[in-house]
Amino acid sequence: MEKKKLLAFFGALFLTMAMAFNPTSGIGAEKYVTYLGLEDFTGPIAGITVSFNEGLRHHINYVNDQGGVDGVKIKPILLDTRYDTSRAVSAFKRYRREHKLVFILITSTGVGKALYPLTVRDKVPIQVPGVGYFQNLLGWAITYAPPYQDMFGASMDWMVDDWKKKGNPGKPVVGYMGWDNPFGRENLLGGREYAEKIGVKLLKPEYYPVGSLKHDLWLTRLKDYGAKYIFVSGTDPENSNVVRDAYALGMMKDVQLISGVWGTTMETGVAFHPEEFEGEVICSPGIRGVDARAHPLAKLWKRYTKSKPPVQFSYMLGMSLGIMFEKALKVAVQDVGYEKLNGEAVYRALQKITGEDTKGITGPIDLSPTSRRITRDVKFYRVTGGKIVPITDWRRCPDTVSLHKW
Amino acid sequence: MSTFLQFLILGLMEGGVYALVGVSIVLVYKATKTVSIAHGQLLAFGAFFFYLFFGYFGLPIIIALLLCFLAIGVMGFVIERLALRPMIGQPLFAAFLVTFAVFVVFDGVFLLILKGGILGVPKFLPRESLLVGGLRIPEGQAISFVLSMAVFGIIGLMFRYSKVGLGMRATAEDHQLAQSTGISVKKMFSVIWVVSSVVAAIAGISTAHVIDIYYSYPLLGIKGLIVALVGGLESLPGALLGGLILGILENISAGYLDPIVGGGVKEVAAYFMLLVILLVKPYGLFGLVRIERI
Amino acid sequence: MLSLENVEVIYNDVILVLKGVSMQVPDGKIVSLLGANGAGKTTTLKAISGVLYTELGEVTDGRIEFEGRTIGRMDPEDIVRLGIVQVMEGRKLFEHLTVDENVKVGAYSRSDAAEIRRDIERIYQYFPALLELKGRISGYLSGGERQMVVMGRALMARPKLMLLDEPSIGLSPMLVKEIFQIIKEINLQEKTSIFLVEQNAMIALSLSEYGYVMENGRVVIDGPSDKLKENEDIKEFYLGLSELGKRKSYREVKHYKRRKRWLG
Amino acid sequence: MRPCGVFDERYIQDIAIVRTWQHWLALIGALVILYTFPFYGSYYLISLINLLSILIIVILGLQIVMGYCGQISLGQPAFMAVGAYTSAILTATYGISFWIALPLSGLSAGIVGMISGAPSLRIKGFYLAMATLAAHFVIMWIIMHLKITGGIQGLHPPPPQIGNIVLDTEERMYYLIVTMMVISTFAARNLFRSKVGRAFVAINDNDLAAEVMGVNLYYYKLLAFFISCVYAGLGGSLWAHYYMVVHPEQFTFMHAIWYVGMVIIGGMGSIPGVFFGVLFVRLLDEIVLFSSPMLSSLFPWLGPGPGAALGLSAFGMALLLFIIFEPRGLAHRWEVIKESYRLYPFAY
Amino acid sequence: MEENRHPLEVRDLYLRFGGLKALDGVSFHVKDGEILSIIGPNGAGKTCLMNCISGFYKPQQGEIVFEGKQITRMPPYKIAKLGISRTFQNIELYTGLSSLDNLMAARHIHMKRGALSACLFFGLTRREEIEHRKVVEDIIDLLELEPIRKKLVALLPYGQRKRVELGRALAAEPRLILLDEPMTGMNVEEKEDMARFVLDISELKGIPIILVEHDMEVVMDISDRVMVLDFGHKLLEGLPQDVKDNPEVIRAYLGAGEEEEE
Repeated sequence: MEKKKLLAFFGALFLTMAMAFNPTSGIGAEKYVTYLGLEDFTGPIAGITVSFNEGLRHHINYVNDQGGVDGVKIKPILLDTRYDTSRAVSAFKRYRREHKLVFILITSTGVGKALYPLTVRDKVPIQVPGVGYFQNLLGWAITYAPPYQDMFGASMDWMVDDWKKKGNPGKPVVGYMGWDNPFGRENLLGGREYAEKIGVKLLKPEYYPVGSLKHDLWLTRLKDYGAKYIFVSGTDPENSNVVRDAYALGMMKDVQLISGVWGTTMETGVAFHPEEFEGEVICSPGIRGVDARAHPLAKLWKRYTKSKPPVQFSYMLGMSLGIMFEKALKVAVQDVGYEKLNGEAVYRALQKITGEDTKGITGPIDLSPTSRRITRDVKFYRVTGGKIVPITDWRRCPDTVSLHKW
Repeated sequence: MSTFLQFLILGLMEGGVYALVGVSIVLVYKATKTVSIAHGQLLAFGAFFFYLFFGYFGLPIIIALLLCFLAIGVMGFVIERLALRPMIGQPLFAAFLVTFAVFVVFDGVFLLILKGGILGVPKFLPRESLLVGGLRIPEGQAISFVLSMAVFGIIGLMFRYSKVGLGMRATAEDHQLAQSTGISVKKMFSVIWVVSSVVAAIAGISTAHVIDIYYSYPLLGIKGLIVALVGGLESLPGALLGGLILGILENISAGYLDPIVGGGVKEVAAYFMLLVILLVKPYGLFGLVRIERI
Repeated sequence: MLSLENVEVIYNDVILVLKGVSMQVPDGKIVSLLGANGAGKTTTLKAISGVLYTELGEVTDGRIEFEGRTIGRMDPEDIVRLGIVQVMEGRKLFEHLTVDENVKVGAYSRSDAAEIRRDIERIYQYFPALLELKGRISGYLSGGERQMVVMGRALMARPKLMLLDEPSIGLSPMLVKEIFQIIKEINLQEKTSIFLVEQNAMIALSLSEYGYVMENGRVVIDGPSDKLKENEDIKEFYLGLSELGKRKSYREVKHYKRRKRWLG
Repeated sequence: MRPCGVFDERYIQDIAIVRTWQHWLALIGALVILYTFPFYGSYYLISLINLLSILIIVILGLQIVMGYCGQISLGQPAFMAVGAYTSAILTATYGISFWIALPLSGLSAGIVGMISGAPSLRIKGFYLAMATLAAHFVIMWIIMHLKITGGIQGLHPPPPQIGNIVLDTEERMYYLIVTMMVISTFAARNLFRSKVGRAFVAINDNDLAAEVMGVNLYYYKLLAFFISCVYAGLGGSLWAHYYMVVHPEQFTFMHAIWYVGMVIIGGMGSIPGVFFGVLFVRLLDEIVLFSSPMLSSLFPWLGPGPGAALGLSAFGMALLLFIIFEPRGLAHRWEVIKESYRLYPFAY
Repeated sequence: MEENRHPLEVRDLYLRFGGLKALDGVSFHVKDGEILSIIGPNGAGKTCLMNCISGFYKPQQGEIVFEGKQITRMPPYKIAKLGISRTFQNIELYTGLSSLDNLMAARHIHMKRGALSACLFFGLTRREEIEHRKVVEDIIDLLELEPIRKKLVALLPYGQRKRVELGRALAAEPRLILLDEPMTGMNVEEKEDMARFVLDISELKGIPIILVEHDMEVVMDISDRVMVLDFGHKLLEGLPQDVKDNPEVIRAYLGAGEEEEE
């Protein structure tokens, strides 16, 4: 019967997939370590993670092509956990006894928090988004940008400077807009205290749902309350949508919009609507826009992405993670040798690479026994004439994490 | 007062889009008794096809629109033909799950197209706002709002007076009975899915005017479901009204309550409204009360 | 005109409902199909009209022919176009449509607008009671009125063959008589053949020229109606007559059928 | 369903679940394997069984309200969250023992669930499904905006303790979770050969008749929601202490749909169906999870995103084919297999 | 008072749906142990009357007294607990349960153990199950349901389902049974069986029965008294033979010529 045939086909499909269960491939019996990425390629932050991941993967490929780090190759296992804790934890448990699992990368805060105790138990360092909680913990987790609140602090510093430069007295009034989720609120844990400390008047924050159609409501309200600067915290393309709404409302002239780290990039807005983004400022922990295009590595990696040049900001940031890992691995291999190489060795090594650079993609590496930030520097960019142009050099972020009571 | 009016206008404009999604879901429900969550994908793909023909190939807007409707119509037809037709005679919730599976399948395809990025449709309606007596009226949205009302009117007339409309209404009541009177229920299902896909695509295109095409498009389908339920699953005017109410309520409640409870009201307002409406009027504002006989 | 040859129907891939059924409906005649509930009468009708597939049923064997064409695997709407209309059991209406719309839907397979309009008027002549109910939502009609709407709707398709599924069920004796009179009239005036499925064997046999009796998915007896009426088994099981030709009282039945009881 | 030639002589035998020595053997064998598994199973498989067991508890609850009582609930993750948060707040914030927090979390989830199930008194079917979905969003929103729940930060409940033994490893948690799973299954199975279970099915099959036959619809519908949510709450509590973190992102709308999918795929109204559904969906999910890098490595030009997207599509496709070709769920297939076993070698 | 002698007393019942008068001042009573049949044309309000007694419809006026208790506006499940059970025109069984479980489900009102004890099962609940199982087995025996005891009712033929439904009504140990068209759609043999069971129940258990039926022969044969309804009015009440010969009844319901044809 036809039905049976289809069922058989279905069973065969299932079996094929079952055989695919084992992703170990590519690297043979050489010396290698495993790098596990538990990321989200399909959810709300896919816009970042995908190119982020590509940058990382390309760098790892590059390192492997060059013969590895002192002969040790890196085997990346990069999984899509679809924003689900149980999937991520399950994946970790499957791979934790994997050959020399020395590093884990995570892109979702919730997953990071769930995994953290397990990774500590297994002594594997784990890289998480810039959540202040982990910096405060000073544990096995390192953040892959300055913590969000630090960057928010740096942005407020920039606002104060800009306010002064324009010849205004006193301190500016700052509005805050963020996603109505943990990520959107993160900036204020510490950011709020820092605003108090430097005397900036921070308006009541506005939160908008993920996937919101229009943002006019919150923008007009902040404007009505007298905000001169509005900090927008969400990931692209939602940030870009906020900016476009601000443009439609005619707000771009009298209010300065500042986008957080995952905000406006060329791909997610500026390339499509140059006139609408004109004048927006972006606080960025890594190079982007014209800088990224001009970066030598961007050209070098063209061969891995046959389609288009890697101008995405997060692509470069992903690469900087690869560079950092390469450096730490190098130190670790030198310290303990390949035989004894494990997560703990990498963890120790990570704390020794303070001050090294990531080929100019980010500021100097800031990992140390008292810091779990990959870097403490940010750079400010402005959208001018359809291009993202730097307006400052690297600026050091204030330590706002320590201001918050965790 | 002027803030209130401003919220009202914003809500109305957003509500127009919601209403269209709602209408497309109601259309399918009326005829096939299937509640579809896949319409979010139809909306997303409608926007994508429009981008493809208008933005990527640079065709004139009218031709691009027609091609887009054609493409989305084919897609709706294929979904009905391959996924939902085998579900005739199965429990309703299984059919809902099928639409959900369709949603997941197309979600993958959609993400494949996006590759984690966005697609920006070039400007086809003005993006600035008009200032009328201190109120901001987004021009492009106002135009698409008027157009969607027109679409709604056409559908309403078709249902009421045309022969196909009569057939659709008959099909909606009882499939077996409709067949025994010579209505091709299968054909009717296909027609309804095509029409409904086009309506969803129109919603998608008017969304693409406001925000670029990105991953969250399909989730507008859930808003559409809420609208359909609030209005009553069988009622077209209900969907229209439900959409407008939802849009207005979201904006007004977020406008006035956000500062009090500390944000995030807009998202939850829809669900609160749904709960309240279901408690007060169990089958929606205009839903049919079943004629029950024991 | 219509002939079934050895038809087999399976539901859900497992349940065999019709086990080789053969019957004929000649042109212009009334043929009745009798049998207890669950014997497969309704399934037979559905197999003819093609709506089986909505219930996961399938004609797996045999042939159904109408005017020389095999209709076993046709879509229901094509079958209607050929001139076979089924009037479903339970007087089902489109409950939320008005009476008028219900009647109009019947002509869905036709496209001659003028003729349709004339036909609608004719229907209201047949059932004058419906004229004043025209604009009513049909869900609120009473049983008899429903039956009229249902028959009117079926007539709108100008059928050559009408399949009637238990038109009398649940109606009072007076209404039953009325309905059957109309059926007879339709048969005479429109020259429509009628295939009648009934529980009420007495009235069905007196109306029809030929009868079939089904049990458990098989035809067990068939023959001209007058002959069937005389058959002893039919008399006992369907007409409730004793061997003497006299009706048995239900109270008496109790005594000869009663088993030994140890309770109570 | 029992094999040929087995006859019951007393009512006790007739209503027993386990009837023949083959059944007993199978049951005891399964339990022995289950309880000795940590001695030879791999770490990953142990953790997988832990996760599956928690899910089974939650889905059993959903089966009670959905499969048996016929009230579709899309709010199960939220009720799970209520249980998880109750347990976490009690243990982490107030330092109450896990053993007290566990039943309390079941209770609190049950009460919240009962309130959320109140619309079921007036609405049915899809309307109710959406009402529970709305309840899900409202509950999750409230959780995220409260102080006591740690808001966006979540909470970190400690692992449970028996005397001096801290249940912080996979193997130790295994016994707790699996035992809970076995007890829950036993209780759910029993529920359905008693008055309450029959009342649930009666409501599902024919609520009018049930009311005329003396079943108080309101009471039993709410009871169904209550019991279902107690299961969800217990599952949530175990979840919280197993992962040692509760966070709003752990309980999302998508989970609600997956859970309902598990019930449908497993088979509505069947306890073994719960096991089949959870295993099938979850294992398919694992396969997709682990095969997506393979897709990326097979087609490197696709990059990670498309690989994952294809995985998603494949998952949707599997689900789709499944519902189309086996709409009555795996339990139905199981019944067919058992039927053929019953008649082996001769049918009577 | 006088009326307290009767198990069921219906006084002056009015029920309207919008403009439609479904019941228009109906009063009657049921005597101990009798079979009272209600007949009437379609739409006469027979089923409405049944629904009022079992509590589905709330009449606008009038009262229904069962064994001295007002049940006019009680919810259906409470009425069931008082001891009224019924069958339905279109069989309303629990299709997902076996025949046995359908009957057991009817024991619901007599069972006392709650959900918690049910989860544990062994001990109290099991003992209770077995007690009630005995009662149910008696009914299975009475109605000859033995062979279909464990079959799902969804798979049963029509006639047997009707019988299971009767069994379910009986399993509740009612003190009044309402039978709504128990013999529609049956052939003579099945009707004979059904009539036999109804008479058995009436004789063995002495339960009063209200029977709504179209089949005049059955009604006339087995009922003790007959009531005729027409458009919500009570037309007549009396012994079967009186009713049959009443010219008004013949006009409204039986129609002229019934005799001729036979």
